[in-house]
Amino acid sequence: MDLKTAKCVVIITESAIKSDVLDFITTLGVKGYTIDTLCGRGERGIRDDDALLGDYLRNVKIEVVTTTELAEKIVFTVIEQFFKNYAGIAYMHDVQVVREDKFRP
Amino acid sequence: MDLKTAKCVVIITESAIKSDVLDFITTLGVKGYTIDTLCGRGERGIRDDDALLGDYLRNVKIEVVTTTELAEKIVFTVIEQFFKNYAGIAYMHDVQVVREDKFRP
Amino acid sequence: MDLKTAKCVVIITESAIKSDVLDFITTLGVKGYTIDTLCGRGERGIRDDDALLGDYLRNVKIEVVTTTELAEKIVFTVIEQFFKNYAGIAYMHDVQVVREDKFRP
Amino acid sequence: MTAILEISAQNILSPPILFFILGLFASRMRSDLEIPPAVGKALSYYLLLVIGFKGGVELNASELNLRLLNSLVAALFASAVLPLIGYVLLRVTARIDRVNAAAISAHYGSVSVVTFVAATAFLGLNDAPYEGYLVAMMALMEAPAIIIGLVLAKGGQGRRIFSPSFVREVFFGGTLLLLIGSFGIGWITGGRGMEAMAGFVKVPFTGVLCFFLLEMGLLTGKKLSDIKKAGIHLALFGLYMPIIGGAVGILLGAFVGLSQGGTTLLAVLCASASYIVVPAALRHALPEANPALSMPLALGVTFPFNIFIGIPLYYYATQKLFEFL
Amino acid sequence: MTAILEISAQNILSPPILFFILGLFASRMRSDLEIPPAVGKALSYYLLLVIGFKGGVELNASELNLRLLNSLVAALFASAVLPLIGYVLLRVTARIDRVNAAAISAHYGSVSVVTFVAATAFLGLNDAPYEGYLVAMMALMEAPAIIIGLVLAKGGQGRRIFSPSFVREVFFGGTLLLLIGSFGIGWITGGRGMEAMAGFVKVPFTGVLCFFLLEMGLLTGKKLSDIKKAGIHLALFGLYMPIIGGAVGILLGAFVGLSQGGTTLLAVLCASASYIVVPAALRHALPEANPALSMPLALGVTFPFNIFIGIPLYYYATQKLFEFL
Amino acid sequence: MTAILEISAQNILSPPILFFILGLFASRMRSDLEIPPAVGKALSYYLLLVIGFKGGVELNASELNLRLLNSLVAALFASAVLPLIGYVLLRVTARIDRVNAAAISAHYGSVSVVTFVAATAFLGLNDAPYEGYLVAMMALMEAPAIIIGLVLAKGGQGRRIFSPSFVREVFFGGTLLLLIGSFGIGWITGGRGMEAMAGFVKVPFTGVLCFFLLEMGLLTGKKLSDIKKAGIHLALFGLYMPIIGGAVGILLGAFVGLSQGGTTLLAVLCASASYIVVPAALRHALPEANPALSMPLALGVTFPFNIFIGIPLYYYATQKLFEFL
Ligand SMILES: Nc1ncnc2c1ncn2[C@@H]1O[C@H](COP(=O)(O)O)[C@@H](O)[C@H]1O
Ligand SMILES: Nc1ncnc2c1ncn2[C@@H]1O[C@H](COP(=O)(O)O)[C@@H](O)[C@H]1O
Ligand SMILES: Nc1ncnc2c1ncn2[C@@H]1O[C@H](COP(=O)(O)O)[C@@H](O)[C@H]1O
Ligand code: NA
Ligand code: NA
Ligand code: NA
Repeated sequence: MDLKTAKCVVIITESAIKSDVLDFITTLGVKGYTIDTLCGRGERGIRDDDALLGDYLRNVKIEVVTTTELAEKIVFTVIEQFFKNYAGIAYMHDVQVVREDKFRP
Repeated sequence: MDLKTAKCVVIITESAIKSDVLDFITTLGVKGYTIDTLCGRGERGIRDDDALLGDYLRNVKIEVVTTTELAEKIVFTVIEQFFKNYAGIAYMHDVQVVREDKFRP
Repeated sequence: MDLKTAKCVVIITESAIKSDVLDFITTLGVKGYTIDTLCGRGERGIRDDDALLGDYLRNVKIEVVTTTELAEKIVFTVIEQFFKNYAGIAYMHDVQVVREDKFRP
Repeated sequence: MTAILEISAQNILSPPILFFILGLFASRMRSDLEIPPAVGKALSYYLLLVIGFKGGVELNASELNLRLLNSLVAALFASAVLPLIGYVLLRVTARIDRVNAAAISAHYGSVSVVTFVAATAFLGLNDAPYEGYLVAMMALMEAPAIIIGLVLAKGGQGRRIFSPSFVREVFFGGTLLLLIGSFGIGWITGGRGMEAMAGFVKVPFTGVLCFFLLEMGLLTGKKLSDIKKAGIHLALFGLYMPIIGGAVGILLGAFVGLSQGGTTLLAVLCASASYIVVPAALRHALPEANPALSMPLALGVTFPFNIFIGIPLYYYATQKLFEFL
Repeated sequence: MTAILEISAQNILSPPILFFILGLFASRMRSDLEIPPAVGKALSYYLLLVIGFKGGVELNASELNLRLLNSLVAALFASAVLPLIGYVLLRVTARIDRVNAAAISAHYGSVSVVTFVAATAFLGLNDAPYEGYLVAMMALMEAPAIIIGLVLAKGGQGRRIFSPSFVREVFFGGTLLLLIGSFGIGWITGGRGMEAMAGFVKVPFTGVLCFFLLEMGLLTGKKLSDIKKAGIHLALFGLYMPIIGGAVGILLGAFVGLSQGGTTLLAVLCASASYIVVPAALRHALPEANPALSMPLALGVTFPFNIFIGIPLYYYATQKLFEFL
Repeated sequence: MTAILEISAQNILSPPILFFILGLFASRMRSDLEIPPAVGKALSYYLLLVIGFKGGVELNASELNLRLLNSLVAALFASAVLPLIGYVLLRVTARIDRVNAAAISAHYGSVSVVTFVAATAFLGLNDAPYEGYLVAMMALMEAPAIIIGLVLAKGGQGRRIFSPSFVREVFFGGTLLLLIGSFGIGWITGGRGMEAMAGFVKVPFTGVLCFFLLEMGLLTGKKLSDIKKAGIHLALFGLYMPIIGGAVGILLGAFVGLSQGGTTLLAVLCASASYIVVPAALRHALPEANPALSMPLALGVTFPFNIFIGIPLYYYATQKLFEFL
């Protein structure tokens, strides 16, 4: 067993478009992801509203470990596709994995 | 569009000082952050208490994507300012972003 | 004060084995970790079940900041030990820390 | 004049409204009082279930007639017309751009369930009965408002409005489904159903409402702070639009022959603004609209206005009109 | 024949079952209706507390005799035998591998508390009393099923079954402990305890059950989609296995001399399948088993079958048998 | 002597205490029984609302007089004096450092609401009435304790104590605000308010208290394990300090002329230690103090001591004193 380099993509955006984003990255070839609901602050204000008003008012954080190629594609297209009208950021960083095949699209 | 290097700062500390830390990094120039509540263990014991006793007994994780310069300043000053009397860690790592301007202080 | 390089290990796996994994990494020498409950999707399907059916149906994410040596050991042995019968991934990446001693096993 | 002051005083000095004030106060003092979101959501489901079920049981006990049909049409009509009025007012008085004026006015064509529930509690205090099918009318006052709002925003050009996810959100949203479903279950099971359910839907009702209004006070207090950003013209709209809506509701209620209590409730429905269903639907269907304008208005201005002033006012006005007729 | 249709219709038209249908419908329409998990869990604890406490109070009022002992043994027996029957059927008809056949059959030796509660509500509608210690019997029907399932899966070879964490999970699991504990508290405090607790355990009971069955409908609807992956043979097993279990239960109940209501409940216990306790225990004790097979079966097929058809069917069959005896 | 044993037995065999024991047992067995935190918090808000509201309604029915004023002063006095006694004892017997001795003793000047509620349930069992304004006295017993604790810790030197966030936390904390607010609302709305709210504040009360004490048992069980780290001297302090507090409370109660029930409750207030409000406030105002010392003491030792032994003991002692007077 050996350590291989892969990329971890992080997308933080409005819960309102959670399923849209997941559907979108799935069509790009993503097979695995980890997702969480949290709060934040950015250009579009504080996103930390009471759940009574709706879960869509908070953020989701989606993490995808994958190849560099697919990672770049995700970052670029998600920003283009979603972040004109919706709050959100997307970035990526290097990680080291063992079972490289698991993270191929 | 091109990928630029930035830093992601991670602060994990007691929920009790959540707003103090947020106020503090805001005065340093931070405009955006992402925040979550979670549990952990460290030198000051296990922080995983029942919410009935108060949310302040768990940890918050604050993530800030920003320039290297501001990132270093945050890590150093937060440790100095808060972690003598409160449980907490702070670290940073490289990330690649597209809209570099969004993460300038 | 100076920035030193360390590793951050990330383990994402079934909540069902949360305490087993924590016990296991503790015997490897881990003294501090941060842990959260979240959802995800991978080879073993979508893990996002209603908590009514049991918390064990969701994922935990365990993060450990430590030395490169211990980090590698954690990644290799956790995969070997747990991920034949349980859903899960493990990876690691570089981080910069200040109080290096805090993260030594 | 003393009559309306008395009615108002009696309204304000009831436990639910006092708990709302407590919540408002706590929020303004930046207290850490906070109902856990999961519990808040469950309480709102409780209110929907109860109000729907009760309405259905009452409908079961009464006969279906033409008045019912007329009332339902009146509800649809109100929900479609009010956004048009609101849109024009917003464009003219507050000089809001097309998309945001359309979005805001859609909120006012729709309804606030909690305001409705508070109004039924108020009618209970005054021993004023109302028709069970008011609940069905409430259920109809969502879709027209949203659709008119979207048409106003997108005009002739534009993508098709009825995407599958839009239909799902507007017609099968949790709030609406629970309300209509409970209404149907009340209708089907009638008096026997109520017997089995009374210990849940009647016994703790007022207390749960107090708890919930405490939470609403906390929320309203937070949103109050965001009003300043929205500007004075918008804040004023949040005050006079419910009065216009209330007047429309009273006239419609009298026209279709609702009882005094029923007319008051229709006025409340017309006067209240949605802060849960409509903003959620528009976030998808009209992402260009700025939610930071509409939410503080509907929740921070119009909701407390109706709770403190609107409900007794519409009741009093209805009383006067019915005396006159 | 008309008798059973009448019983069924009366069952389906009761508020709890109608709310279950509402939940199913909402889920199939992909509505965003969703009871917060924390609240769902609290409601299930409420049901456990109530059902345990009531059973204990009733036991307090009745005398302990040999029939009680026989009944408890019958429960243990059923819980151990049913997995054996299920295992053989799964191996033969559905050609499932050893480990998964053992895992699935363990679910069917155990019970579903909610099905039991729904059955007690059904008996209430039909004024059919039952023995308080049925709750104690339910509590005994978990461990044998899991242990037999593990023995079937691991055969002669294999690690020791009784690890400390396994024992803790099976004998001190939250569900079981709350049920038994409340039963004990009811037993100790008796009529005086019930007086103090009636406003909590009786007054809102039916309503809370409705709320909870709404949630169960939402869950069931989601699991229904996963059935296809499991295949037709497995789905059929989910339909005929409860009938076999029900028959076993009725015979055992009559044999040990339970009342008509008690016999119906024992049939329901035998016919129902666990979807909370057993899958959680097996995830640890038998990680090789695939939870994606058993969960949709127990929750998506057998649970609704019992709610809609099984409960009235077992009641009717018991009635016929008792007429005959 | 048999009298106090009888009182104790009756206390322990009541449903609320039995559920507390069940929770303790589950926790020691490392069961996965766990009330969702959101629900636990909502239940504690329910208790605050109910206890405040009831107190207010009762005050509304009684006349305001000098005894009320004296009682309020006595509460303030007790809350300020008890930390002084505790501080000296901790420094002398347990040799705790200045800061931590001050922090711990502040917990004992303040109160545990749940202990108070359990005591009112105990008084209910014994048909012993008490003054409604005991709730107001409880509300006053927080600030003095915290302030004295801070003064003891920081002495002459030191930063100013009354920062805005400190004031907000101590005077507008959620717990206190909900208690006082509900008290006020009960006072204002009186008997009419109680009529509307009885189905919420009275009907399910005992049951909800049981549920909540189950949760408290789970929490207490966890904290028990942390006692060892704190050491034997500290654990002993957690046992004798409530007795000292109880004695102070009984003398004060008799002195200001409270009823027997009221005197018992004042003793309970003095004897109980805060494990929610004070630790939260001190985490900000006195971060140098180690919360791992005070929390296990207040929750793991003093709380169960009062529940099992303290409450019947203070009741019995009060009875004896009143017979004597
Ligand atoms: N500089 C940042 N660092 C970390 N998270 C950010 C940052 N900027 C924005 N976010 C997150 O992204 C969400 C949307 O950002 P925005 O579109 O800028 O409003 C915010 O609510 C935050 O959760
Ligand atoms: N080595 C570590 N890796 C990951 N998280 C840690 C580590 N050490 C501490 N933490 C987190 O930081 C919090 C405070 O740490 P401490 O001040 O060491 O008690 C802990 O509760 C953990 O959530
Ligand atoms: N490529 C991936 N990127 C991020 N998270 C993943 C990925 N693959 C799997 N996971 C996470 O790991 C869990 C278990 O994965 P698996 O064993 O593949 O089912 C999933 O539920 C996800 O939370
Ligand atoms: Na309206
Ligand atoms: Na069974
Ligand atoms: Na005290």
